[in-house]
Amino acid sequence: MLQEYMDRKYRTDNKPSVEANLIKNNVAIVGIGQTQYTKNSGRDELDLACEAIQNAVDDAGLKMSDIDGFDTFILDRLSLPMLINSLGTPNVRFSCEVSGGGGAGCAVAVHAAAAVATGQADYVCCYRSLNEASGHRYGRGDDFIEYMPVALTPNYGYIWPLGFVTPLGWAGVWGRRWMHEFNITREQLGWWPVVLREYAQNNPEATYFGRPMTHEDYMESPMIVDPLKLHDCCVNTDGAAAYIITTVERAKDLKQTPAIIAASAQCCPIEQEIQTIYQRPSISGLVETWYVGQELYRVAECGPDDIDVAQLYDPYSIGGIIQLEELGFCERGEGGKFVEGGDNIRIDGKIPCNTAGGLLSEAYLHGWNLVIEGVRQIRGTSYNQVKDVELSMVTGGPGVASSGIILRR
Amino acid sequence: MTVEYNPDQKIPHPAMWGVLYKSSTPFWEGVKNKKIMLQKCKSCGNLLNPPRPMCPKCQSQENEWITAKGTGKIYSWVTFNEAPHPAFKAPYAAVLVELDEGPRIVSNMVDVKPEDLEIGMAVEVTFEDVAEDLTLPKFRKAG
Amino acid sequence: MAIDSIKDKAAIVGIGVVDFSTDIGRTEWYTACQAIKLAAEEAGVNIDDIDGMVKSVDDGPDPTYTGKGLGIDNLLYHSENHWGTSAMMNAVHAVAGGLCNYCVYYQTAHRASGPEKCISDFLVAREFRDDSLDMVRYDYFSPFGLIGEPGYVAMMYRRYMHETGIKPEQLGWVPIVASENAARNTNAIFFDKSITIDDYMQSKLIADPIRELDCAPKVDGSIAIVITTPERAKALKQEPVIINSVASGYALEGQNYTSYTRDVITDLPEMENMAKELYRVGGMGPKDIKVAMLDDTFAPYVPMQLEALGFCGKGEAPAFIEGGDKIRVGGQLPVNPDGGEIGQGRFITTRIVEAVRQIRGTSTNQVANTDTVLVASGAGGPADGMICRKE
Amino acid sequence: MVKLIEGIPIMRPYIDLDNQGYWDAVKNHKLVLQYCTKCNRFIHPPRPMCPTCRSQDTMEWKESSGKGILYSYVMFTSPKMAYPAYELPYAVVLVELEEGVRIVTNTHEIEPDEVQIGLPVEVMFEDLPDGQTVYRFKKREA
Repeated sequence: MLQEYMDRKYRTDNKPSVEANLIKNNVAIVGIGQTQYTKNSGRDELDLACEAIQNAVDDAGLKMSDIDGFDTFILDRLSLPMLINSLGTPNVRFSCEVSGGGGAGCAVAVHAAAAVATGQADYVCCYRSLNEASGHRYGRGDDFIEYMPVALTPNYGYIWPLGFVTPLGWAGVWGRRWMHEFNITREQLGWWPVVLREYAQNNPEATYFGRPMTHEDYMESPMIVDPLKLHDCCVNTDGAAAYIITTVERAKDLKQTPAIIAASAQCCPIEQEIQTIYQRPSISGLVETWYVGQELYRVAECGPDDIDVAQLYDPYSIGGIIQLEELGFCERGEGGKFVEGGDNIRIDGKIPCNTAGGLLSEAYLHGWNLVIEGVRQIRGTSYNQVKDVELSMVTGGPGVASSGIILRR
Repeated sequence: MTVEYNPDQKIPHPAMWGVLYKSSTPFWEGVKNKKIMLQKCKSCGNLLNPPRPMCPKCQSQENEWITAKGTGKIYSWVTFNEAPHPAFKAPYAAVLVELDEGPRIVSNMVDVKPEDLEIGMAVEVTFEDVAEDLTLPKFRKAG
Repeated sequence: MAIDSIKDKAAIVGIGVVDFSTDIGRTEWYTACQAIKLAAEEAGVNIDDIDGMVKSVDDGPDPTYTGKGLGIDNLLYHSENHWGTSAMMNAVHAVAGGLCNYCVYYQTAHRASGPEKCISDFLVAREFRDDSLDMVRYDYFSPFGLIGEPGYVAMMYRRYMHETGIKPEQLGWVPIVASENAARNTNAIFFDKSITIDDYMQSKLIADPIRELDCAPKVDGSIAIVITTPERAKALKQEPVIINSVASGYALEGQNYTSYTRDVITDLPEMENMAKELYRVGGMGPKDIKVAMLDDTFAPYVPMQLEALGFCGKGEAPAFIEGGDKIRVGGQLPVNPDGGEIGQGRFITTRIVEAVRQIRGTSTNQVANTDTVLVASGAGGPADGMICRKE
Repeated sequence: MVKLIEGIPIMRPYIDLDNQGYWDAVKNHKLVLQYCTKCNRFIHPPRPMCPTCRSQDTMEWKESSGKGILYSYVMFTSPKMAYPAYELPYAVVLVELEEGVRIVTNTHEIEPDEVQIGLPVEVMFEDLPDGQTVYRFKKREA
């Protein structure tokens, strides 16, 4: 795979055939729900999850008792039995989790889709509930000290004791290498957060709604982990979101225009770690994202030019922009130029990105908000609706075992 | 017999979850005030035990708290011949009491030896201050 | 088209078992890689062709690290599952759904030798588990000294004794038969010879009514299982073991081992739900099953499973296990011919391995003409299981 | 340029049977790398299997020259995302060793504005007051 990446030649002979893929065009997202995204919910995560799931069930036109599967990824504080006991879903027969943090943002949808495509469950609910703003924030430096005299794993043993403790920092290392090799400037980086903030101004549910930001504001924002500034980094969010997956067949009887999954992919290439992917020959690109893109295009039988709108998992601006390169929306090393001025990723641009504000300006809900916006674009109900959307792409986090889906009308 | 504790060991306290899990706070606040509080769905009247943010019968998120009478019957029990935690002196029993209102809660017995326990035994609540900062609802034979 | 069920859509084609030990002297990362290598070799699958990995959340290094250890470069599918062996379900979805070609389900856990040196705790998740909401339930138990799984199970089992009249002289046959089988199984390290009912009755009541011999001991081990489609299996080294059906079951008011708030606490509704689904998908019934691999982490769950899975009627299990004849090899329904977890240690995937061996005809305690085996896990909580059959 | 803040403990590495040789060497002021004698290649970070030939018994510890070049870095400038035991700002650098593998480390006597990609560096060791030994990299002549 690494060689495939270096040669930019995707091997298909060792992949399952497209005909064998049961998810393609057979499965759809039929319900979406969320709570308010706030900085201090004052409620616990189970409470928030119940509300978001109820909203998704209502949105789909289902009853709570129809839900027979649950899916999320690890780093989750909820307990499935407690969730079932609160929601009162008597017929559950499928559940799943996946590791890899934000990389699994879409993997959850893949697994839920696989369950309904194989008849294991009828309606699977994918949920995420977090109090990261007021409660436990993943990936903060000072979190570590209270309870960790020894690094959590052997692998973290090589980095945490150095004061190298946060995903932002880990990503900064390959991010800087990318900036160095391709002469990417800070001014260019800034356009990603600035355009996302523009989108958030039309989205009353976004954390940064009503708080516009100019490119100047961005340039003046403080450095957090050089090369990343404050506004390069995702927001902290209290809130929950959920979506419901079923077969296209069942979707016909439901309330909403289904967002049909045209392709789904997961990928974990060689020497994968959580952001600290430093042993590959080149670290200025994202093998896993390239691979996810290739697999999505192979299964959906389309290319980057066919994608109308994309929600790219962007815990930091760099992660968003490199994905543009690896997914083929621009040439390798051209990401900086591509986002310069912002037009290419604005609503009428070549590839409108993160149209609800993304992780930087809408909410950091581990990618659930991206999937939901991807669905809205298909339904035609986005606050920043792109015209005539046929194909809507969503990806999982960069620098980790990643994932992605392409939705279609 | 009453459960005996090792004075130099800390009895496991319920975690005070605060905002991390709001549903259980009223129960422990109630215990402090020597009451057994039960969560009741405002919409359908279902008693929710253990407490939780949504009623599994009707999906309402509105609920209220009522005070239990504190009477019930022993539903089951375990005798620990080895203490799984150093704060407790073995042997001792943990009992599962079915309250007259319906819900079941785990507790200990006061003044009843483990060998005298019986399923169905009528019991009533009593509150014991087992540590400076910990009150627990316990049960004794009714009447 | 989506398919209605996964019936016969996947097969087990290789197993890799690292020798069990109470002090294995290796890291989990090491033995995870070792088991997968063994399984791939046994199957005749090149490690480079492995493109799916699944595991249980709590056991061993996650697919990212295990894949890194193995130098796997083509991982197209990976997932975790929380409950029992339900990761098997994910593996079946992955190969049957055309998401990957060869999926490995691995379980690595060194619980006996403990966390020092041997546990590669790669799960950042565990840092979060400390304040996981799953911990809330312990608030209602721990202050009263109801602590630890034997105690949780004992609370339920006391009630089961009350309602069914089962006696220790009956339950004892579960560990006795386990010890007989384990004594014949070279992989089982806990019994050199079988125990008697007297031994059982003298076993310490650690959480009365649960005895020491009712509980599976801790062990270090690592197991990997290779799953692919029946079509691909034809080109491989081993006779494939077809996965006839796979299912999991949940129920309201459930909590792992502590579902005390249900109206009735002495049956296993999760297991019943799972079994219903398993038989429906597989088109089989309890009578079609030749060998049952049941969850014997705690002995009382064996009679309860016999009832929940339909192998005997409600309330009949105590008589069914008494004397052990019906559950021995050669009996009406041989249960855990490998010695189960009581004989081999607490390690859920041993059940799948033994199911495979029984169907291949290579068990150390072979049941004659085994063509269908039922595997069940997760007794006392969310349940899961599968039915395997001969091709 | 890593300055410790007194009273805040330094996190220790996680030592297990796979990486014990590495950390034992650090204790003795040596930088060693895992080396597969079958594939003749260095591997880092240490692991239980050679990812190329998949042997579990061909790996040994070989001392590194300790020399390399600065391949990339980040500078922790805000308390928000930094570990509180070190004075801000502090650099974390990725060094590409002569043996071809890259290791993450801190710097020694390199000013923030000198931290640049391409800087030749070499390893040094420091025994901390809490008893642990750490490796850092300092400038060297090219």
